[in-house]
Amino acid sequence: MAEQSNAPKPDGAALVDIYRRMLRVERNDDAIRKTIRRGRLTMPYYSARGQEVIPATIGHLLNDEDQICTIYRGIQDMVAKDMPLRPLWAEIAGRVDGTCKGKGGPMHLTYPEMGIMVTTGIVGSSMPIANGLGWAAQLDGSKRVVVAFFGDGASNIGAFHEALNLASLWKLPVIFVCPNNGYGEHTSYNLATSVDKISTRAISYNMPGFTLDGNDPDDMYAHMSVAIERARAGEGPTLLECKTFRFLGHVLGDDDFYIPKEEKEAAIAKDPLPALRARLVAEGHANEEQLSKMQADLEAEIADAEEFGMNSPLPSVDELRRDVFAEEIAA
Amino acid sequence: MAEQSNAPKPDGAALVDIYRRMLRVERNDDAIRKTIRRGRLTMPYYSARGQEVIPATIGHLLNDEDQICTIYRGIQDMVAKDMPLRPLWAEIAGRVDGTCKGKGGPMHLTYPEMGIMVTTGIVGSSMPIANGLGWAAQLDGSKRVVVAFFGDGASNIGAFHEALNLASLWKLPVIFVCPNNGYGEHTSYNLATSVDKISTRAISYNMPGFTLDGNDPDDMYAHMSVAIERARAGEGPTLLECKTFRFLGHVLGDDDFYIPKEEKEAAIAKDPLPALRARLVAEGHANEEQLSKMQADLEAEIADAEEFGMNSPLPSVDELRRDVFAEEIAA
Amino acid sequence: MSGIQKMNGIQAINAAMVEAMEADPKVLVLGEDIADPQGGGVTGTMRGLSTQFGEHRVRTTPISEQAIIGAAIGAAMAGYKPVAEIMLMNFTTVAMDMIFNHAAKLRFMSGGQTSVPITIRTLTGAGWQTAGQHSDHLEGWFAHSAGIKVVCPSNPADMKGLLMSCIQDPDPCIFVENGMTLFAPGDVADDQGPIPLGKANVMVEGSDLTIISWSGQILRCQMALAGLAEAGISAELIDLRTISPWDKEAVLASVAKTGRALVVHEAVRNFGPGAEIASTISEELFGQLKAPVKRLGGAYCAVPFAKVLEDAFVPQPDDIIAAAKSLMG
Amino acid sequence: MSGIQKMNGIQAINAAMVEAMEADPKVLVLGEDIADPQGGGVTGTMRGLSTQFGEHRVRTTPISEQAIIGAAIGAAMAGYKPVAEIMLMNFTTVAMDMIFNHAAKLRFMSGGQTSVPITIRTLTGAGWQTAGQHSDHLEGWFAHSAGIKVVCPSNPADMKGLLMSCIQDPDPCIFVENGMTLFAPGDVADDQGPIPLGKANVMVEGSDLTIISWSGQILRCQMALAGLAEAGISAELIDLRTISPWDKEAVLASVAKTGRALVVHEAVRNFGPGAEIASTISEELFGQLKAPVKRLGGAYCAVPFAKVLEDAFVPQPDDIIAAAKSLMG
Ligand SMILES: Cc1ncc(C[n+]2csc(CCOP(=O)(O)OP(=O)(O)O)c2C)c(N)n1
Ligand SMILES: Cc1ncc(C[n+]2csc(CCOP(=O)(O)OP(=O)(O)O)c2C)c(N)n1
Ligand SMILES: [Mg+2]
Ligand SMILES: [Mg+2]
Repeated sequence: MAEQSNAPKPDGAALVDIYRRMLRVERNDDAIRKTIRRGRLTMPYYSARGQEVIPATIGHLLNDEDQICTIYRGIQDMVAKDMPLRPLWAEIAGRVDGTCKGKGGPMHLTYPEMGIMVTTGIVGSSMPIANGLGWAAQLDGSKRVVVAFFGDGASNIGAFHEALNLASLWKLPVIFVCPNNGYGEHTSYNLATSVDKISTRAISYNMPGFTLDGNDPDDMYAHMSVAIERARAGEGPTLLECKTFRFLGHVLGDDDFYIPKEEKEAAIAKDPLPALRARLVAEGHANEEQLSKMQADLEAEIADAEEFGMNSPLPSVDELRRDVFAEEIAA
Repeated sequence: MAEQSNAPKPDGAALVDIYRRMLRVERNDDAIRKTIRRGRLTMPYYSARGQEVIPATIGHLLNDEDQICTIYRGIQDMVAKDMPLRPLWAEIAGRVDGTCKGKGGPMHLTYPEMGIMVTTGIVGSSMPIANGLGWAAQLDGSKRVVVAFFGDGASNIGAFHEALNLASLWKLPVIFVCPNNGYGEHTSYNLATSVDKISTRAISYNMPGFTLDGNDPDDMYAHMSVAIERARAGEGPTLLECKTFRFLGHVLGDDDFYIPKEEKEAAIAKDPLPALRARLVAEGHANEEQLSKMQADLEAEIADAEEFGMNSPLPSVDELRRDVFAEEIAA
Repeated sequence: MSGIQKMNGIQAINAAMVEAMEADPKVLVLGEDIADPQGGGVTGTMRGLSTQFGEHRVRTTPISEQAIIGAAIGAAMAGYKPVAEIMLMNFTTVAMDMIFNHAAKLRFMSGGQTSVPITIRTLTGAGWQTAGQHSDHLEGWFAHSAGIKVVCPSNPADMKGLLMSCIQDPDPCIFVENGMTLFAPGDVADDQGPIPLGKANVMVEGSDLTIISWSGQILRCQMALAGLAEAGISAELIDLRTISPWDKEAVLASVAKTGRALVVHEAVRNFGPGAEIASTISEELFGQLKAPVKRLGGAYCAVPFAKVLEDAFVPQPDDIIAAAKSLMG
Repeated sequence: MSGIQKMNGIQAINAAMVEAMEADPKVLVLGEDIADPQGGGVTGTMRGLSTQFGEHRVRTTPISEQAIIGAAIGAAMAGYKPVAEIMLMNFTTVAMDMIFNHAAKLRFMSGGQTSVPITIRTLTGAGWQTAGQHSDHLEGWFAHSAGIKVVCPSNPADMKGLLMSCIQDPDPCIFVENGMTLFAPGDVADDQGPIPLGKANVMVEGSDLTIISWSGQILRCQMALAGLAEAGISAELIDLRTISPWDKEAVLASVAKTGRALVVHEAVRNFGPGAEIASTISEELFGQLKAPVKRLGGAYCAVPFAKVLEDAFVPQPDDIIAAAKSLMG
């Protein structure tokens, strides 16, 4: 599709915006990892370093009222969808100013104001819930769309099957986005998945499905634009398999023994972040100075958020009785 | 495949045997329904009247040591696989001589001696368990195969997806047989299933999948023979969607309001039982006298089984403490 | 003044649905066979709804319980009030992740930013010879799950009133229909409105002992009352109605008065919901009880098929009478 | 005489697996990341097994928990003894049908013709800030499920001995590893053999009250004992080890002696497994108790992320001390 001449193409401004979102994701990821390594954050952390093009392009193309359901490895999806960083940092620090008052933490970050509806720690579970949000959009007569993120490993769990079948039957405005990074925890794609391409599985649901280069902003932009249009037009869901790689293994501290060295090196050599930066400069969409300023601004925003988050107060133990139900439980 | 000249074909003796199994299923079904209508049996009953070619052909092709996992609508699968009728009737009557001592009943009939391993009342659940039996066959170095029966409605549940993926990955000797009767309870195929053919879903697992006429013994024989050979040869699973129709609705007493009259009438007009009988005579594989004798013998066997089952003693309440674990629970 | 109608649970539930859907366009219905062309649900409780309110609000689903609850959760988060049917309670097992890890927890995990006001209706109970995979009372599992309310009505009026409350409740509720009670007729006032969740119903007053029960076992307790009266035992019968949160105050007040308590449920006795009630009574009324708190529940086995075994699985009126008598010493 | 090794739970479980697999070629292992090229399981408990016994006996699976338990059930019915890992206990929810409706029931429903000797190993527990979907103690659900044994070891020696018994057991067992206990070292005899299921362990003898606990909470009870001793309270500590079937005799004998009982678990207190034990004690020792039976358990909410909240969710040594003191009156 991306090769077709009529495929939607990002213009210079779009590419710059995508790059900015990538950089916001990457700088934030870097800051989180540093803070964890310094022992100042104690959360489990699933970095998506290397996968930035996918959330950045999606963040660029979605509107504020569009919604996402993402997974434990989902902070990049939020950061690329303009989640404010102060409540994000307060949440991962387990503080009262966190989006979830410190109760959810990194695996359950939620921010409905920007359409960040669910972050799930259960493989596959983003998809059935995204359907419900899509059903609501349909009932509302709204044009908003819902993106369900899930991993390649998650394509083998029952919820995937049930959700894609229902979404297709009901023509729901849901886009199923699978960053295929080749591994589910330590298990490689081929050991877990019986078909060469996850996008092939779309056939089972009479749904359009595409495998694309998730590190290529043009390819991502083209396919995602079409999928969003289709969803907004009431034509139903799309399955997008976006090939990519996670540079830092499954969870922070993971020693990568299960990844062949050459595979990892080859992937890192194609790091999409410097590649897009170089392209922006080469194609004249931005100059070094602008990009350095962009980076400095983002780093300042992140530093401020970190400061804010780490200094937010700890929650009171009374919080155990709040938000279980709408009504507070008596002490 | 059935059209190919080299497709396995049933000879006259095979056709007669398939017919005999169909008749055993149908006569037994008839006797069960009569006994229920007379108020002598109180079980819920899911007749498979009209679907007989599928179990009969499979029963003909499987060996005694081959295994099946079937569903609530599964008595035909057992009867066609040479299950003795006395313990079957004692079970549906809830008596001590029942295969399950009256504890399982019609939805959980089990008879490992003839490879009838699991009858499940949970949609989709025959498939993951069949995989385990197939794994055991593989580990044993045995050539036995396992058939997992499930309905068209069941093709939309998560267990289907997980089971077919695993079976393909592990090259398990399992044949997934879906009698597609067009309905799951009162819901028609199109309302529940997003793809035209269930067999298309085999593509998702890189597995051979075929849609065939489940009322045609030649088509059934050809595809099932190949699937069995493939499984025995260690080449892995096959998905067979066998188009058919249930003449008597979902459960006995079902008034069929959800089935268009013409659809039902057209299906009944193509009743596979008299059709095969006529063919046997026309092609000279059996004459009327032989077929009448066959029927009389089967009816005698069924009458004996009914008599035996209905007169078997009721179980003692001590049975509640037995078979929970290997060791009896103390009173 | 409003009249009273005799109706069964199916009709009462249907009436609750019609009122709820008329009052609030955000109320949705989904489940297998749920729309009218498919029969309005396996017992017909939803009959007429898709015809009256349209198939966009009343949707028949595939046999995909995870997708059903997932769709309900998502719609609820976006402001709807979905009533999802899981045909039988044993099938909640295939949707348990959606119910337990998501519906029940999302409000808490999001720090109150999102909520999941869904009602899960489901049917269960021994007595139909549907055996091991179609009969279990699993309310104890859900009561042990923080964030979901568990409602087990015993009669048509309560079914109507409690279902209305579940639908209006801002949090997830599981509404358990017992097959025996669903078909038993009862009086329902024309203006029967919502019955508050978490409040028990003292059905019969008495002075010698308190029987605490719910759902289908209420019918058997009622049968036992006659036998107890004959034996000169005055039993107070409490229908708990809501299992979680349960009405501790009402139960403790009653047992404080009678000094004796018997908890009766169909769920398996071992590690069953009755243990919470019994141990709370024993703890809170320590030193005030005239006899140990007793519990009756289902046998520790799968629900058996044979009628004679199925009957033995469930506490029967005679078992209730015998247990009550044993408490009288 | 055999020696004693210091090892943690991971090593003890690994030792049990090696012995079981060497002794019986029918023992199989399956689960996510379970073979050596994937790391021998998420905590490395299965490390070395696929190398020693081959990948046909030790199979890494897709992320498909229904398929995992289904494969284990089928293989077990055909004579194997599979040990299936469900990485975390919250993920049992996606396999609940296979576990509850099938593994636990097939022997009964088949009238004893088939059996399902599988062991489901799973990991859980608060303390790692993995929050609402990765920390729940759900042993109460399984104890309420007829036909499956529930084992919750607290220390490396027990992990080895109890796991060996689970594998040898002719029926399905769920073996719950608590994250805290898994990494805590302990003494394991070189010849540590199977420890019988259903037998509790009186860890510390005492005369004033009996504390009944299991799994990770044993560690916190042990910490509390010092404080209690200081306060002049002599507590008997019972590690229940097996939750279902539980060792009623040992518990009742102890409480008959001390006259006071405190049940402590990490699972949510409401409708939790402690209620069965507490209500049984109250019923069976009615009139013999010096104080009401008390229960401590997890708060009624999802496990929270923030460390301060996570700590408050779980009963802490101070809570145990306070509860024990309150029983002394
Ligand atoms: C139902 C369930 N099973 C297992 C896990 C444990 N787990 C967490 S992440 C993960 C791997 C998922 O891989 P993939 O879907 O490819 O996503 P990625 O982590 O690569 O982004 C597993 C097995 C889980 N969270 N939920
Ligand atoms: C998980 C689950 N959901 C729902 C049901 C209720 N139910 C029993 S049979 C059935 C229809 C199944 O249809 P299909 O798979 O086409 O098989 P058929 O009955 O037509 O043979 C349903 C929904 C069930 N038994 N299990
Ligand atoms: Mg992956
Ligand atoms: Mg069907």
